[in-house]
Amino acid sequence: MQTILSIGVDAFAYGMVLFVISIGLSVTMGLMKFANLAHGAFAMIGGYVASYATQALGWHFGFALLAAVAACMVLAVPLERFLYRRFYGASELRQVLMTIGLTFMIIGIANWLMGPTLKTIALPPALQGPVDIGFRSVPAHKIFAAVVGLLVAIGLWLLIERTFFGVKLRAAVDDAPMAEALGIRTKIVYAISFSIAIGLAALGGVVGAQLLPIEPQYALHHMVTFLVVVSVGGAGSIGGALAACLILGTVKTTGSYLMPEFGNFFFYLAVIAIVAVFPNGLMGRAK
Amino acid sequence: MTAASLTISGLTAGYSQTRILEDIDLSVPAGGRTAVLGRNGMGKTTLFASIAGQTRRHGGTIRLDNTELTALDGAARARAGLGYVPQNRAIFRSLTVEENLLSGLKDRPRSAIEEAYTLFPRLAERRQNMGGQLSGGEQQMLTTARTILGQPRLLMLDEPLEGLAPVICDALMEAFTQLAASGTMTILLVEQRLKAAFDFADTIVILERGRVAWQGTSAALQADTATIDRLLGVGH
Amino acid sequence: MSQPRTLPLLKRGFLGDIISLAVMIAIAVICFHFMPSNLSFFTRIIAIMLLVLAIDLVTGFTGIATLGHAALYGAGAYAAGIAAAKFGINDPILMLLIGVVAGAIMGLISSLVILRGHGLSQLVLSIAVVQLAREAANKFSGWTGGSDGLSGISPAPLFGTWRFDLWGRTSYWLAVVLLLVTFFLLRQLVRSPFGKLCQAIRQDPVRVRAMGAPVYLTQVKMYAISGAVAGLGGALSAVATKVVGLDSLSFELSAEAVVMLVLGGTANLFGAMIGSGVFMWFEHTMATINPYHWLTIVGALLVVVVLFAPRGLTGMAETLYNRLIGGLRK
Amino acid sequence: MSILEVRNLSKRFGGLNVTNDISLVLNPGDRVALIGPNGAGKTTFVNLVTGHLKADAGQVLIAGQDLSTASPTARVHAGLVRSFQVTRLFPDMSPEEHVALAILQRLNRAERIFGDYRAMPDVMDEAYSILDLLNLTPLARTRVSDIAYGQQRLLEIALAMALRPKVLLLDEPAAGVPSSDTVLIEKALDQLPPDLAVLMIEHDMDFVFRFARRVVVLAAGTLIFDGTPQQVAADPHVREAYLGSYAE
Amino acid sequence: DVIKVGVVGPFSGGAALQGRNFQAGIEAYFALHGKTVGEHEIEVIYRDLPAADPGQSAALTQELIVGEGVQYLAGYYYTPDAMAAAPILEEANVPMVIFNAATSAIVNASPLVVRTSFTTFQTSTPMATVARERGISKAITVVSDYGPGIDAETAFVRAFGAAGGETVQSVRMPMTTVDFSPIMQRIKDSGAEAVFAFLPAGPQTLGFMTAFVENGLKDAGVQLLAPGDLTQESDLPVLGPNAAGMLTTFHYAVSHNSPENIAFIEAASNWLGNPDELSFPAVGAYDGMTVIARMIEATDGRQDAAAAVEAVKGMEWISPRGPVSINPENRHLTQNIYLREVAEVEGKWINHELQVFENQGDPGWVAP
Ligand SMILES: Nc1ncnc2c1ncn2[C@@H]1O[C@H](COP(=O)(O)OP(=O)(O)OP(=O)(O)O)[C@@H](O)[C@H]1O
Ligand SMILES: Nc1ncnc2c1ncn2[C@@H]1O[C@H](COP(=O)(O)OP(=O)(O)OP(=O)(O)O)[C@@H](O)[C@H]1O
Ligand SMILES: [Mg+2]
Ligand SMILES: [Mg+2]
Repeated sequence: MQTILSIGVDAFAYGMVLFVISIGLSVTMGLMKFANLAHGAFAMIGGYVASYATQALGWHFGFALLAAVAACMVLAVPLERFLYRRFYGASELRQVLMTIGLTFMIIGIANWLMGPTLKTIALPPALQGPVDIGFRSVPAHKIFAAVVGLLVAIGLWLLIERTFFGVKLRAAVDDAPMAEALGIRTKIVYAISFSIAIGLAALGGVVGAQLLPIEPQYALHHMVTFLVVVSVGGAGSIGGALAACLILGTVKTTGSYLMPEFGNFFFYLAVIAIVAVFPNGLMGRAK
Repeated sequence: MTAASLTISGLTAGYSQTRILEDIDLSVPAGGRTAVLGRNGMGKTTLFASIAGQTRRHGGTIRLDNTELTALDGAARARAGLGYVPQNRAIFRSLTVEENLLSGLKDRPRSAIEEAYTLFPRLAERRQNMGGQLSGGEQQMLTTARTILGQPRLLMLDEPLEGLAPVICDALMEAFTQLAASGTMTILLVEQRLKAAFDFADTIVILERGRVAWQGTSAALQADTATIDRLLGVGH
Repeated sequence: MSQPRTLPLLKRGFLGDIISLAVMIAIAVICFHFMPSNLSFFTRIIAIMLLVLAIDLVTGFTGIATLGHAALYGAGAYAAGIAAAKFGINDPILMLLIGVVAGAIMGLISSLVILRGHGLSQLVLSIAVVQLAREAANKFSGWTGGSDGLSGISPAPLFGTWRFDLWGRTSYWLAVVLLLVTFFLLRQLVRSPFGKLCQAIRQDPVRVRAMGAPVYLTQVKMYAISGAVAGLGGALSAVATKVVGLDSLSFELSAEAVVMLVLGGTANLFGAMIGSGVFMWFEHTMATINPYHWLTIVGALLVVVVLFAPRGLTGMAETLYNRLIGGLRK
Repeated sequence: MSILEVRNLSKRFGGLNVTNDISLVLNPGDRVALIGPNGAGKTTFVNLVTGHLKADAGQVLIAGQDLSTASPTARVHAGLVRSFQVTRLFPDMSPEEHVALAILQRLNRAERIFGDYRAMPDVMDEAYSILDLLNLTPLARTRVSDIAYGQQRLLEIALAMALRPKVLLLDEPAAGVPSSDTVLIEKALDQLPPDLAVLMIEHDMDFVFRFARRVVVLAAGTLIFDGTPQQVAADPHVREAYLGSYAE
Repeated sequence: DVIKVGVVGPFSGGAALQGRNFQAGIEAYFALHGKTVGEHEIEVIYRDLPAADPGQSAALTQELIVGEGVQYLAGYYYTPDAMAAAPILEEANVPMVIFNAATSAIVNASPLVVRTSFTTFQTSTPMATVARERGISKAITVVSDYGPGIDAETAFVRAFGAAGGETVQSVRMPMTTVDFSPIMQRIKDSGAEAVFAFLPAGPQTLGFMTAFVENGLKDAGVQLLAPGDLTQESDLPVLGPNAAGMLTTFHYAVSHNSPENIAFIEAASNWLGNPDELSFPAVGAYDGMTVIARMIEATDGRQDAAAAVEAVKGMEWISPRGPVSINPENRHLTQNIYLREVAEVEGKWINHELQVFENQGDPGWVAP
């Protein structure tokens, strides 16, 4: 019993970290219909910024986190303007090619600027210690990640489903020329959404850095995981992504505990089973 | 809101390298009701799309009252007073009916969408349905309602009756006539059913291979069966 | 109407095929003479080319998205390798055949999984398939050598005459011939009714169904054919390299092959070949010039190509050609 | 014997009763128009008959054979062919390829992996006879994405013709085609074999009254009328709910 | 004349740091001993092989031999890459000196293979003795599920059993594991007094050691044991605090105190720029160059692979890691294995040597 509870806690924490990192991708892929494989690269940039800010400049974690998100959002503006914008509505394969190319470049540059070694982000004392939750203790940074994840989920859901901006965004994605013809400034809507998605990537990169350490290959290493989470949840669905992260987190954690030697088997079998039953993902919008 | 006049001169436009429209001159006075006719593939849709800013322009100018449109992007043109109901309907399939209507409001308050429901009660019944689930006729209603909600000063309707039941067609043409008569909108209409076009329009423009082949009053055209046969009849 | 409705053989693209084959042979001869030290590398390019052609069949022509095609390539490679290393089947032609069959079977199996999804979920299913295949190969290390790779493959001389030597001449010519034959057969395949049907399915499967044509079965069949081609590529690499590693079953290889395809241009057999040739050659050259930072340059190349050649290198060539012809006409 | 028999077909979308216990019989040679207000459920009905949607209840029989659970493909093989309300064509392919593929499929040769239809005289001749009929020959080798919408509609009909159906379901075949050019469609329909049964959804009443020998009216998912065109035009309910000024 | 040496290694990609260390070792050798042997000048040609990819390895190797005309092959970080190059050595008349790849069986692939690194068996086996000496009788093994991991597990379990210890469980984790909490839970539940772990050097080790501490295993007094791959010096700045007190056995520590090592480190760091990037592959490369120089000397620049290899069988010298010799039987290095503890010395995290196991051969090697 103790063990089951314990696994449950680990699964929840792991799932929430996954969620924070991949939700931005769910937004780009589901809402903006952009297969942005460079998502991990932006998460990595966020991680580097935060690492540099805490280690070299000695900033407080909170400021470093904000700086990382802000830096990535600012970086997103020219990238969107000069690169991504040309690929809205292009075939998925072209988007994949472009973003893989971009990922390669970012990896190369990271390797050159920051070196091939691991980087860590210094946590404030409050997030360092364990927190006692009754029957066991959990590292505070995991609780922090979970809380951030929930807040992001709620905030995004409100933004997309309940605001005028959300309607404009979804309209622009569905049929950009028509949205323009209705007076929606699609370019601005897109730029803002893209920037938000990249900001979320950076947030995920920093918050999740304790599990997914920052190094140049980060951008490629975790690409598959992000893709899997997004599609199992249903691209563009926040609830779906959350559910997918928790389910897959549980499968992986339980597998790691019970039969680690088959860990990935169960993980991918679960993916196949879920997608076979829900071809649009757990809560995907039907096409 | 008052109706706006449209002046096109020397417009040449098309898709990427191909030119579909050649040297179009056209002017529609404020409050006018103009029908654009022509056989399939003659460039009617392309003309509207060019005014809306969705094609590649090779030359010429388009003015709405005194605003030069050619320098503006689609959204800015819409904000300058252009409304476009495209032939393919362009419903936002993954948005609900209500959200589709919201998207057309420009900066009007949310409550304005009730106007659309008054015009098409059928839409009110389906307000929570996804756009993609609607029947053909319902989609046609939705696209028209959505554009009208933005209170355009120049409304371009590309075959707005397609797929609508005769009763609805009657009601809709009635509504268009009223909008034009009230002086709030200039209307440009593409319609395949000559009778509907003749009944509605005061001026008629006929396109033939991307050029204006005939232009005149509706009455003059109705009297000129030879032209009707030549430009609109079965051409072989 | 009395005008003849059917087209003569040459106008149906046959002439084009003959010319392309001639050009390919010419290129092969030139490479052989002027870059003899790179024969192994060319052989490797051709093996990957076969994989990219296989992906083109399902993705470019039939519209099934996949990031897991290495499963088929790897199946071919391991089947040929295991036949040689564990069962002593050393005849290279036999090894290739075994690879083809294994690839086709793997294609059949993975299509059953992959066709359950659409779009993004299809991609992810394909990733799951290749990851599972890789896990399995890692687990059954008694058969596959696991992460250390399957070694101990020593193919007998080709037709009892040509040894697979240090210079890699035998493997090179074997690869060239395999590529030519495969290319020619695939050209016929994509022009056949079946090929057209696949292209129709890519564009609108619902419409195809409404025409009464089978969609699912056609896709499965195409997947099996594609598997045979990919399996051939894998088996070729096993024969030429004499070692099979887990990389031949990896997501990375699958993704890289898709990148090559898009680079060259999809739904176009030339695109598949040009894409893989150019990408691998460029990567190789860059890596030789600067082993540390070539990735940045390769990434930049990809971005530039997608920016300025939306339909890939072959699309760009086509546009240039049309401009040229158009210009001459004027 | 009836060629198409629909028995008590029903379908609900959530709370909406789109198809309400509809029964309908088509005999060889029938020319039936299906009319009704927007959203009455006409397209849904066609989708149920062709198997593109799964019915909640009811049966569909083609030539006496129960195909209620059969796939759309199987129904096509049994002779049931449809066109789409919004054209669905293959944008990268030419009209020639479209029609040839349909013919090949009918001849069970669509899955051959060798041979080129352009070398098959029977296929090419038939394809061009259909394209000629619809005046599509000049566009035979143009990509469909480059031809105008009206002509795409004609190609939809060409495709249906190439399949030589027993029952043809046409969903608004003339929508977006100028009244002058609907003549072409009518001409094409006239060329169809006399024993073919045609069910057509159409809102263009001129066309309906020229074409149909029988009219069926659907409203809110229920069949409310089945009779001759004259009877329909005279029916006060139909006039009020649907025809409007047209009846005058 | 110029004698060309072709070096294949990971200069980009996930193991780029190790490739850099290959080059650092080679440059250090040149800095200390010059680029010439007699009248023969050594020229090194690098080829990048970022991941285990035998096909590419075979192509690069062939190109080096045929195109560049190299007389010696060297480098090879991953086992399959070395395996793919081995079959052509005899025909090419080229010896191969392996700088890293650590599977015991590689030396059997060709008589022309010489290895100057280590095998996982070699570095893992002494850990069993260490564990027993510290009174540990129940241990659990936790390894990454791939060749070297399985080698490490087998080596430890075998030696630990022979020394009278009991391995209560053997856990193999997928290579892609990022969350190690469930594994730690399992270790906890197993009741073992010590964990013997193996993960490839790199990003995963950080997560593993963090989880070890965060899940309270360190506080519970469970001893963490591992081969030195887990605590390579280039990772120590970030691993440091969590890894403190961890025991590893390995053939080389940057902190090894000998004049040879001090000279070596200075030369290698010079080239690297950042001394923190120095790691064990550098010493494999450095010694590899020592061996190649001896081969060139013995053959006087002639291309005679068999003679070159023959000449270094039984060769003995003092490496930066300590005294080493080449076992004539399997052409693998016989060397000291050190027990080290992760400790902070003068503000820097190091592998502090505690104990020496002298002249260790490769217990994993089986004669063909
Ligand atoms: N996206 C496009 N790209 C290239 N050519 C196009 C495109 N859309 C239309 N065309 C071509 O432009 C010409 C004019 O088409 P357009 O749609 O404007 O005609 P139309 O008069 O509206 O016809 P219809 O009555 O069928 O709607 C046609 O020859 C058509 O083939
Ligand atoms: N998937 C669906 N989910 C929910 N409602 C649907 C769905 N598909 C259709 N409907 C609704 O069912 C009703 C009938 O649609 P159908 O398309 O059959 O109408 P129709 O008679 O063909 O109308 P039209 O003449 O306008 O084409 C419509 O109100 C439509 O909104
Ligand atoms: Mg039009
Ligand atoms: Mg309908």
